[in-house]
Amino acid sequence: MIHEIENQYKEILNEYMKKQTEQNLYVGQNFSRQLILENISPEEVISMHKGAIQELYDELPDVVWHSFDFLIEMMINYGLALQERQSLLKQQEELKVEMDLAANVQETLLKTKLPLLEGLDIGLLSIPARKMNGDYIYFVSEHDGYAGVAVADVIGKGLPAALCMSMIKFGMDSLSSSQALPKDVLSIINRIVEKSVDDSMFVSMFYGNYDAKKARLTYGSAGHEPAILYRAKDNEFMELNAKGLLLGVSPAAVYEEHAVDLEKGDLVIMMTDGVTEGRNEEGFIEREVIYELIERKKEEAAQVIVQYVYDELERMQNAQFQDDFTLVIYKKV
Amino acid sequence: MIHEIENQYKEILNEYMKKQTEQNLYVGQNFSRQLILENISPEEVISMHKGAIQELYDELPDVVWHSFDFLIEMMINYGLALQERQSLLKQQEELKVEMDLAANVQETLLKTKLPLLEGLDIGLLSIPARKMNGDYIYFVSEHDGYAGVAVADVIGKGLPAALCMSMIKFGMDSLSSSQALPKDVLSIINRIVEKSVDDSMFVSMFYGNYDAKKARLTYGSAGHEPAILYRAKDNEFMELNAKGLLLGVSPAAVYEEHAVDLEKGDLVIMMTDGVTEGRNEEGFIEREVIYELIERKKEEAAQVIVQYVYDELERMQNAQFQDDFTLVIYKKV
Amino acid sequence: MSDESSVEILTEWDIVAARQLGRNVAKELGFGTVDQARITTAISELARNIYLYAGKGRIEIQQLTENGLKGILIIAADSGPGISDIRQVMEDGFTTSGGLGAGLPGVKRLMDDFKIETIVGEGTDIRATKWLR
Amino acid sequence: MSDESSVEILTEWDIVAARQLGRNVAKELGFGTVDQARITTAISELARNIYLYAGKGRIEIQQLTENGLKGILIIAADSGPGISDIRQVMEDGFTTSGGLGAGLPGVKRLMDDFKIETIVGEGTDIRATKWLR
Ligand SMILES: [Mn+2]
Ligand SMILES: [Mn+2]
Ligand SMILES: [Mn+2]
Ligand SMILES: [Mn+2]
Repeated sequence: MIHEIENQYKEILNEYMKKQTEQNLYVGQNFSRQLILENISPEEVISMHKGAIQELYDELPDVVWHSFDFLIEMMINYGLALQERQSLLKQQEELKVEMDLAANVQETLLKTKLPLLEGLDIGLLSIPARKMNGDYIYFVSEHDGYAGVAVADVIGKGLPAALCMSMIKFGMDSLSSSQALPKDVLSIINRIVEKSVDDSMFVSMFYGNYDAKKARLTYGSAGHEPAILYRAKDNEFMELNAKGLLLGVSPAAVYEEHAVDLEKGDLVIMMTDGVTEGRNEEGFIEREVIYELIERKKEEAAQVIVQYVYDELERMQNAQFQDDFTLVIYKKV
Repeated sequence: MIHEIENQYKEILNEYMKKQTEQNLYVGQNFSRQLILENISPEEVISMHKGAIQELYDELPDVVWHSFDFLIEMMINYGLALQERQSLLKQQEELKVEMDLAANVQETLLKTKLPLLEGLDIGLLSIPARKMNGDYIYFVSEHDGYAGVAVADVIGKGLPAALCMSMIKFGMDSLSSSQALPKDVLSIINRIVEKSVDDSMFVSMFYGNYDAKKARLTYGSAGHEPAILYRAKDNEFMELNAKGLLLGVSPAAVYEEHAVDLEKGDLVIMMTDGVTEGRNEEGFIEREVIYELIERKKEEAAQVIVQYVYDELERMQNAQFQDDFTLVIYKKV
Repeated sequence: MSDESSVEILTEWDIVAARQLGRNVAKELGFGTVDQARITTAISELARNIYLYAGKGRIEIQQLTENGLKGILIIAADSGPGISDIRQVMEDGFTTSGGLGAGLPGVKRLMDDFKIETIVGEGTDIRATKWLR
Repeated sequence: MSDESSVEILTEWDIVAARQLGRNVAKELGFGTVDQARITTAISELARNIYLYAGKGRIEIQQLTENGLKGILIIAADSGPGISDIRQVMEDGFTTSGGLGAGLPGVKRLMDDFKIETIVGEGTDIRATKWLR
């Protein structure tokens, strides 16, 4: 095998020595790729080269051969660095498989069921910027005319965020009442996060509870991106602000609670900062741009609006989202 | 900078050309390390080499210079592969930081509190084979004279296992009764795992409930490594077997339940297969070896026994544990 | 100021022609042997990509002068299928381990600037620049 | 059958002496230029480790004959501080990125067999073999 490669090398080199054409260099370079694939190290290339030149020009003075010997010695460490690359590539490959599996487990673990409520059309989309999603949507519903929704963003990405999220999920599970008030939900989850996670990890969360009979949304926020209310009647957008510290900062944090009554055609747009903090080549994408996108599709079903906003923002950012993207729209119908 | 390196190269090469000593090669090879650190690619080395030889021996025939040009072309792809190594090393470094953080979160998330019970001395140790632990110990206790302990092993390692474990933890949390019976605990956790995790992930679990007043351990097992009972009176070891499928295989799985009454000096040794399936150069380490280790220290505190078994097994395996190692000892005192 | 010339890529021989053109321009601009070889390798990769994945296209070589700096610009343009997952083709190990050569991350490393525009179903336009230091 | 010779490592010059000894034996056994250079590099690394971390120690070179195969065995022994985390020193990138050279993973790659025994506070014994093919 090595012998065959040596012969091929000699032939290709010989052609080049006869005529220094681009064609012969092209052939040589393509051959060097094969050598790399066959794990031929650079010191072996120099050694083959020396051998081939020796056969072709054995009359050359000794200095030439010494010079090649020196080069071989110089290349040994380069060869080692290349072998390290091989093993790093293998490690990277294994890790990719593990990450895929973990993303899969995360998805199954964190899945949530869309509530079905009289007079409410829900659209949602959550797209991770990398393998693991650091945003999270969770619905609490019991077919009793109420539905809670949590939209959360873990500060931090990847595995640590994923682990933290599974904690929030089980925390929400343990609440298990769709009528729980936002300020209470946020307080309870705040204490769980504060207790279980180290000081470097924080979570922002919006919690909204919708009462279908009254068409009223009660909401609170733990340092989360404000939700947006679109009033169909006035064709106006306004922010739904509510004060409250990020989850995990202080066990004594208290959370404000407000309520809005929805009318036909009104939209409540809940999201994470991955939606509002997109950037294109000119800088941040303005909030107004998002209002405009929503307005264009306001007559459509909630899921159509959500998908349209995502597609347009993706186009504006050349498909390069820097942060996880999560958007939930409640539409009063 | 490059100019300086070229001069140094020429000097070192010149010394070697004058006298082909080991000393001069040693100097050259040490220099090649510096070149790699300075990100000098192999094609640049050949080019420097050619330049230096040209200055030293400008009378050499053209074939020599052509031959170096060919080598430069051959080395371009090698240089690229080396640059790839640099970026892979950087990625690996970043990932390590993320893994450390995740392991940290996992630890905080999954921490459990040792129960304090009349007449019971508890020792425990859980050492992951890699960054993230796929074994899990969880105690359920309420200071009411009962204490539950779960010893679990997720089939699979790394992140997916870590995520799965956080699910078990919150499942156990939701039970929240230290008097729950093993067969019920296993059934409930089995349904959670079966529902939430995809088909490729299984968990083995031993669950034991200790009633301090009766000094009775009630236990069940979901395909887990059998616990061992050491009877002080008879100086004998016996396995505590209980039938039951791995968690996550079938939602309808049922679990056996047995009980033993402990007497003074008795030990219950609960563990994962990482303890029993260690290997040394001669093959698997026999179960009897572990019995012997325990017997030697049976008079000591539970934590001392656990640490001794770990230290000895680590020594036998040259510190190369293939699997996560988890050992819990209940000692009736 | 820019000076331009180009090669249509239809057969493997055209890859060699594009390389030759690039090497000539690089030499003329005053690039050293190693940089000449790197520029040529980048052209080779881009031309090969056109030949293998788009079937046909064009390699254009321009001489650049900007703020007193001289440079070489390679443009590789085709109306092929385009690239649907840019992130993936720019990933290390994705192409090299498959044995396809240096790939686009390689081209990026060989040159100073690298820009890619691609639309699925319409084609790809890659611009890579190297400055003379 | 084994033939043996050794070099005490106390100063940096002894590293060169160990290299020379190894290269002579390798050449004598019939190893080619590249393998000679690899064996010498492995010796160099091991001797440097002794010089840098243990202060003093010994490099021993043995000729091996086993099942008709010839080989070279390098033994590097010291009574230095030992290595507390073998996993870490055998990790890629751990030593190279720190600029300490090929490190132990490098030695392992340069040779065919590699064994390490170390006890913290007592010392380290490394044995590396390369067979002539
Ligand atoms: Mn986030
Ligand atoms: Mn975010
Ligand atoms: Mn496991
Ligand atoms: Mn195990």
